[in-house]
Amino acid sequence: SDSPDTLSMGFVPSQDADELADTVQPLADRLSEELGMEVQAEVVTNYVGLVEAMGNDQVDIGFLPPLGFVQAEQLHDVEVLLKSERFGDYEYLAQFNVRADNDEIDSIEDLVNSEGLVWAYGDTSSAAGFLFPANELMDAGVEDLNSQFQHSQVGAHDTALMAVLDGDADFSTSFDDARDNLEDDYPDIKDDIKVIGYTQPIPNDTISARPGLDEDLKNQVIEAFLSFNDDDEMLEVLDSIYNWTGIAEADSADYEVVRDTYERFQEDVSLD
Amino acid sequence: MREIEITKPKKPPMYWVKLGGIVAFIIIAYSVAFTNLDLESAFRWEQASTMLQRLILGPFTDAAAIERIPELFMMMMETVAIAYAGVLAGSILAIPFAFFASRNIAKRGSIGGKGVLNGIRSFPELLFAIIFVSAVGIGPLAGVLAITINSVGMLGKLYSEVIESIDQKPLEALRASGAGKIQVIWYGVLPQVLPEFMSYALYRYEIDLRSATVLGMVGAGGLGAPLIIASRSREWEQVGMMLLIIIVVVTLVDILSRNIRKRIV
Amino acid sequence: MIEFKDVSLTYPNGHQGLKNVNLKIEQGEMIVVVGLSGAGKSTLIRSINQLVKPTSGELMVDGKNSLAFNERDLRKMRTDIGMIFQSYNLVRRMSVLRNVLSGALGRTSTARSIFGLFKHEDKQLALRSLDRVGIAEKAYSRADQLSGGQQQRVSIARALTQKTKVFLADEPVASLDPPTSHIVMKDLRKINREDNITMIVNLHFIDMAMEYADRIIGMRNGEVVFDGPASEVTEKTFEDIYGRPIKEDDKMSEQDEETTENETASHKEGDSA
Amino acid sequence: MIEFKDVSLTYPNGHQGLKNVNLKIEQGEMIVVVGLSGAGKSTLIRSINQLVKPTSGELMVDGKNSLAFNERDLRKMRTDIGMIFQSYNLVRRMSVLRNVLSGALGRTSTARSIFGLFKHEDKQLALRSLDRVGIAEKAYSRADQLSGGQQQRVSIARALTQKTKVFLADEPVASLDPPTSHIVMKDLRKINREDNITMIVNLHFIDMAMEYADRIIGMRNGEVVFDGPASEVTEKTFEDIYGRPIKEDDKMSEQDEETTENETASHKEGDSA
Amino acid sequence: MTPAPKMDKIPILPRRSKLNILSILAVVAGLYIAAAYLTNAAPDRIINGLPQIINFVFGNLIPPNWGYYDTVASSLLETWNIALLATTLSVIFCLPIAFLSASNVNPSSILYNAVRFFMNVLRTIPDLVLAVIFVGLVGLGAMAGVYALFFFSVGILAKLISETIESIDPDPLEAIRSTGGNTLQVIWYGVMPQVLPHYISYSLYVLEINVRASVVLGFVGAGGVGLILNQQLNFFNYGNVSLIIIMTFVVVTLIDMVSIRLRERIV
Ligand SMILES: Nc1ncnc2c1ncn2[C@@H]1O[C@H](COP(=O)(O)OP(=O)(O)OP(=O)(O)O)[C@@H](O)[C@H]1O
Ligand SMILES: Nc1ncnc2c1ncn2[C@@H]1O[C@H](COP(=O)(O)OP(=O)(O)OP(=O)(O)O)[C@@H](O)[C@H]1O
Ligand SMILES: [Mg+2]
Ligand SMILES: [Mg+2]
Repeated sequence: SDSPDTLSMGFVPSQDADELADTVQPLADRLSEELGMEVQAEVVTNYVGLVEAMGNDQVDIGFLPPLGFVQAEQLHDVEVLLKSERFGDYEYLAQFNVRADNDEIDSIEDLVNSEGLVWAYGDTSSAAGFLFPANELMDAGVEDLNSQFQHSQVGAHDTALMAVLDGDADFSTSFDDARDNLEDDYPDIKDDIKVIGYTQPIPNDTISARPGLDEDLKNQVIEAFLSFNDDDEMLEVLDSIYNWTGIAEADSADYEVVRDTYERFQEDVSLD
Repeated sequence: MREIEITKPKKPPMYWVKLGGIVAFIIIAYSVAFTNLDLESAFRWEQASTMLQRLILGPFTDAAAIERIPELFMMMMETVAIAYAGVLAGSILAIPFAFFASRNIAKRGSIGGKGVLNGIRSFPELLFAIIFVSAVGIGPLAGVLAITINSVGMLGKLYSEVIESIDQKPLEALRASGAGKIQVIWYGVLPQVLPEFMSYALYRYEIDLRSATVLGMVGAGGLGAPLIIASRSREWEQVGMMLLIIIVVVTLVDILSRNIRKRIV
Repeated sequence: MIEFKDVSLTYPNGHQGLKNVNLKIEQGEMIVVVGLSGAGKSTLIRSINQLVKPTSGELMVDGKNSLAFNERDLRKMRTDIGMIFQSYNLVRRMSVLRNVLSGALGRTSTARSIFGLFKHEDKQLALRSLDRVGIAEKAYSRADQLSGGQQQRVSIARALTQKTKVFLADEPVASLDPPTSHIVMKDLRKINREDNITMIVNLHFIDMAMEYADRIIGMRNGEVVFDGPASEVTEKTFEDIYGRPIKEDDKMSEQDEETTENETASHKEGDSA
Repeated sequence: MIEFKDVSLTYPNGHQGLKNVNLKIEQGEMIVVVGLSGAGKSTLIRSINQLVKPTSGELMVDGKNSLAFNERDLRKMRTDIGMIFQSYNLVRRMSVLRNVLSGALGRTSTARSIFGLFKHEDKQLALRSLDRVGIAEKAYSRADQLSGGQQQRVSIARALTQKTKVFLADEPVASLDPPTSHIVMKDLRKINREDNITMIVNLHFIDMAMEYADRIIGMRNGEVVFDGPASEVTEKTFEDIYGRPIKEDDKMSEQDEETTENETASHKEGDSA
Repeated sequence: MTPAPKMDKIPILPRRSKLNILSILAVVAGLYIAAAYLTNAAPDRIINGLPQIINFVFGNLIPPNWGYYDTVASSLLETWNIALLATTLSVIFCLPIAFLSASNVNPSSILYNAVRFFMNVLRTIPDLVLAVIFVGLVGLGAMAGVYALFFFSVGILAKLISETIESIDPDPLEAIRSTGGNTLQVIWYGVMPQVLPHYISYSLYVLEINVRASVVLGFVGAGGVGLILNQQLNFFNYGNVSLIIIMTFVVVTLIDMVSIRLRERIV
């Protein structure tokens, strides 16, 4: 194991939240103070490059979304150190959205018993947008997602919601509650779109370390982050920028549910 | 006065067959396109208008956006530097590629040259970004490299087309005086094409000042990531402000480059 | 020595530019080629340094068939052949001096020429050549800011800078006024005489041809229809070459109104027969 | 009627192309402009249809100052002025016939011209003009496949197709052989006589100038140094215009080796004085 | 021989323009060094990264997963159809704009600058933002994709073609102006024949860009190859990605070949 002179961090802003952070600087500055070493931190809009960079020892710490972490662990033995806390939870939910005036669909049951509905979601690689809802549906009795629904992958949670709003899709799946994002453009959205159900909880974003990072350094990093929990000033920063209320230690086992879900769909992501 | 009749030259024997083939292909291509696509659309101006208003008027009225101007401007300057380093390297590297891909210079070898350029362009920008991040880590350098190679692909093609369409007569004169290949290029081709090269390079620079995807992807800093994140979270005032800043900078660059060009050409 | 052995040339569009040309040109001759517009004068001259490549026959240069030359030999041969172009062929965006200096490229190494490091004597020669054709003061102008005749003179200066054994000139004085024309033609002949340089010139002016040529070659429709010393040339010769009486043409200028139509027709026949 | 009132022209690079030119040209005159290369002949001719715009003075066309014309008036005026260019100015990629037909654009509606629907009589006229200059059989060739002289003739045919009141010709026969030159000059004079069309021609050939012109204008260094009927022109006139003896020049051709040096120098002075 | 002009050194360029060019070159190079320093572009970092790049290509991209052929083909067809329609429209609409933004054709400097500025603004909007705007405007689907690609392409084409127009040979235009031809006629008979080869190749080039840069289509729910590329990347299926690249290359090469053939005809 080796210890670098500068700690390099990559931050993938959570997609499954209505407020997205576009800077990691405040965190990096404090961390640098605590560790007594230079910390170089950048925001990255896609986790694939970050995961590869961690696998190649180019980046030490990655703020990875749950699915990204699971993949990174599988590919490059990336290790999870910490996870974020939002309003007391270490997990969040995904929701099923339907037009409020749609009387035929009122629960996930109705979806399972339907045929040929158009299902809009952002991205197959999104835990809240696709993987967890898909898992939920299969658990509830859907045999073949591809034949029972017409898939409409539209790039983002908000677009998926708009597809439902416009009648282009019968239902959509997104994080809880993606409608907040659209409220400025569509003030009535909460009246026009109803939520008919939620998935099982999804673990929050991770703070992970590249394989082979010096153990002492890792421990220092963990301690430094945990110390933010006792620092009111820092808690305020975490809340206002990242919507975090705290940071907690995490273990690979916390992500078992993501791993299972991912493995269920890993071979079968090429939906037409 | 007597009428003058001149017979038009005869078309080559396969002319009509070829023409028919081409017309048939075009008709098929379009009918496939029209039948395969659902081109229905309903304009919903009221719904989009809130969004457009936020995007266009937002930057001038939204306090949060105005407050961020200095910060966003500094980010833009980062982008300006990254794009500059990338495009300058790319626009120079593209020149040899372009000559190898030009039929009037490289003759048969141009097939290879064109192939290489096509290959570079077929490689998704995203993938270049991923590769460079995994090779040199996140940060501006990966951005510079990604911009460089993407510029080579595009500029190499545009350059080679300029080279293929120059006035051949001066080259003839140089060849007639026994000048070598490189000398012909240096004294006959470059003076003719440099102004166009320059304007394409500047155009590419402009593209890279705006294209956020690659820079956001590799964590290069600059305005790339904020722009993508702001539009993902539908903060149109912020998006509008960023676009406004980009427009101002691009316009400045445009004016500056036009003046430089005037002095050189 | 240059020798055409049964040389023919067909353009890609099927037009036959040269038809079975046989010629023998000794070192140091001063030859003027005359013929109607479109007769193939430019084609003949340009095939000597292979700016257009004959499609059959042999073209011997110093005993070797230049049509079989590879790229390298061809370049070496061209270094020894200077050329003045009918349409000037200048790089319009480059300065006059640089255009003229490009004549010295053949004897300048690639590296030096890339950095513009021409030898001092080459630069001297370039300026002297410009001076010789009377436009030294335009050395730093851009080529496209010159008048037609001035551009033609740049093209001449470029060829002078090349210092060669053979000189091809495609209507070198077409856009020049008579005094300048005479100066240029005399210069060409002087070079021919003093340095024993072969000079092959396309000309449209019969009087000039007669005045400056040792030998005259007449072309018509891609064929050589006359070839002999200038002293043997008579009025009849030109009538043959141009396919119609010369003097009569001049005489007709008094009564042309009635005859132009017919003439035009006959001219056309002469051109395409 | 065209009248130059104290017209001057300075090029953007500071070169003074015309200096206080005063001229009065009546409808139907046949004028030949002569002068050294670079004297400003092209500049004079091109300022009449404002391809270069004089920087001071007044240029009256039919009583109105054309320098004050707006875009529309200018276009209307140009429709009535045909022009033959020194460097042909053909669209190289277009066929000869289309190039010639473009002379008829001024009287063809935009819509018709975009679909190439020229009137039958215009097409006939175009073909006849081509025939007149002897290259009707090249009608469907691309312009850049022609010899230099043939391109010049296309440019003449284009101007003929324009059917105008004024004809400007910038060295229309520079690249032509003598017989063709005479045919073209005679054609120009015929047009001038028959249709009472003003004809302003730049020429380098003194003999041709004398033969075809009613009036001769001599230029030197941007100034008009001679202006009078052809009958008044003497050897001395040309000596004035060219800044040095003409005949002597010709005579010297026997003993040029010794004198060329001085001549070149004096020529240079004449050009740039 | 004529006495040579007395000069010890004969500059090839006049002093003034030499100074001009040298100072501009110095500024360009100086800015480059500054930019390289700011971006931390040390050459050793690039050299150290080379093995990883090679590793990535040979370890991940090779071999391609040929079995994925069907999906890629149908996605490419989707993309192709939308790209074809959008490109056709933009090829038509870019022409008037290109002529307005070429200073040698458009005499009015106000109109010229206005059009150029408007095009600058249009080009500044990233394609993804265009996509979201059009989804809002016309709803999800192919039509939104056509609109987004159309506006994006018009920006590129108008720019490229107006540059070409500004650098054509002015002599033939002069000839047609002198016959009294109006602006449209000058364009049709003087400009178009000269820019036609470029016009064709740029049009096909934009078609190629639209086929490649079709991530947008994913954002308007129109599917396409950009969507599956993203998907496969996010799942680290490099074998599939590599097949997408190969098949894109085939399409790009085909378009390039058509472009070459067409230009051969015209040049
Ligand atoms: N675009 C231009 N910019 C600057 N100077 C020019 C330009 N065009 C011509 N000149 C200069 O103006 C002078 C007159 O040029 P012009 O073309 O009228 O000469 P000319 O009498 O037609 O000569 P020639 O017989 O050689 O064609 C020349 O010295 C020339 O260098
Ligand atoms: N590139 C070409 N392709 C096809 N035909 C050509 C080409 N160049 C010249 N020709 C034709 O070949 C013939 C001879 O042309 P050439 O240029 O040798 O004539 P020339 O004697 O130099 O005439 P001029 O005195 O008009 O310059 C002409 O009929 C011309 O149309
Ligand atoms: Mg010729
Ligand atoms: Mg002139």
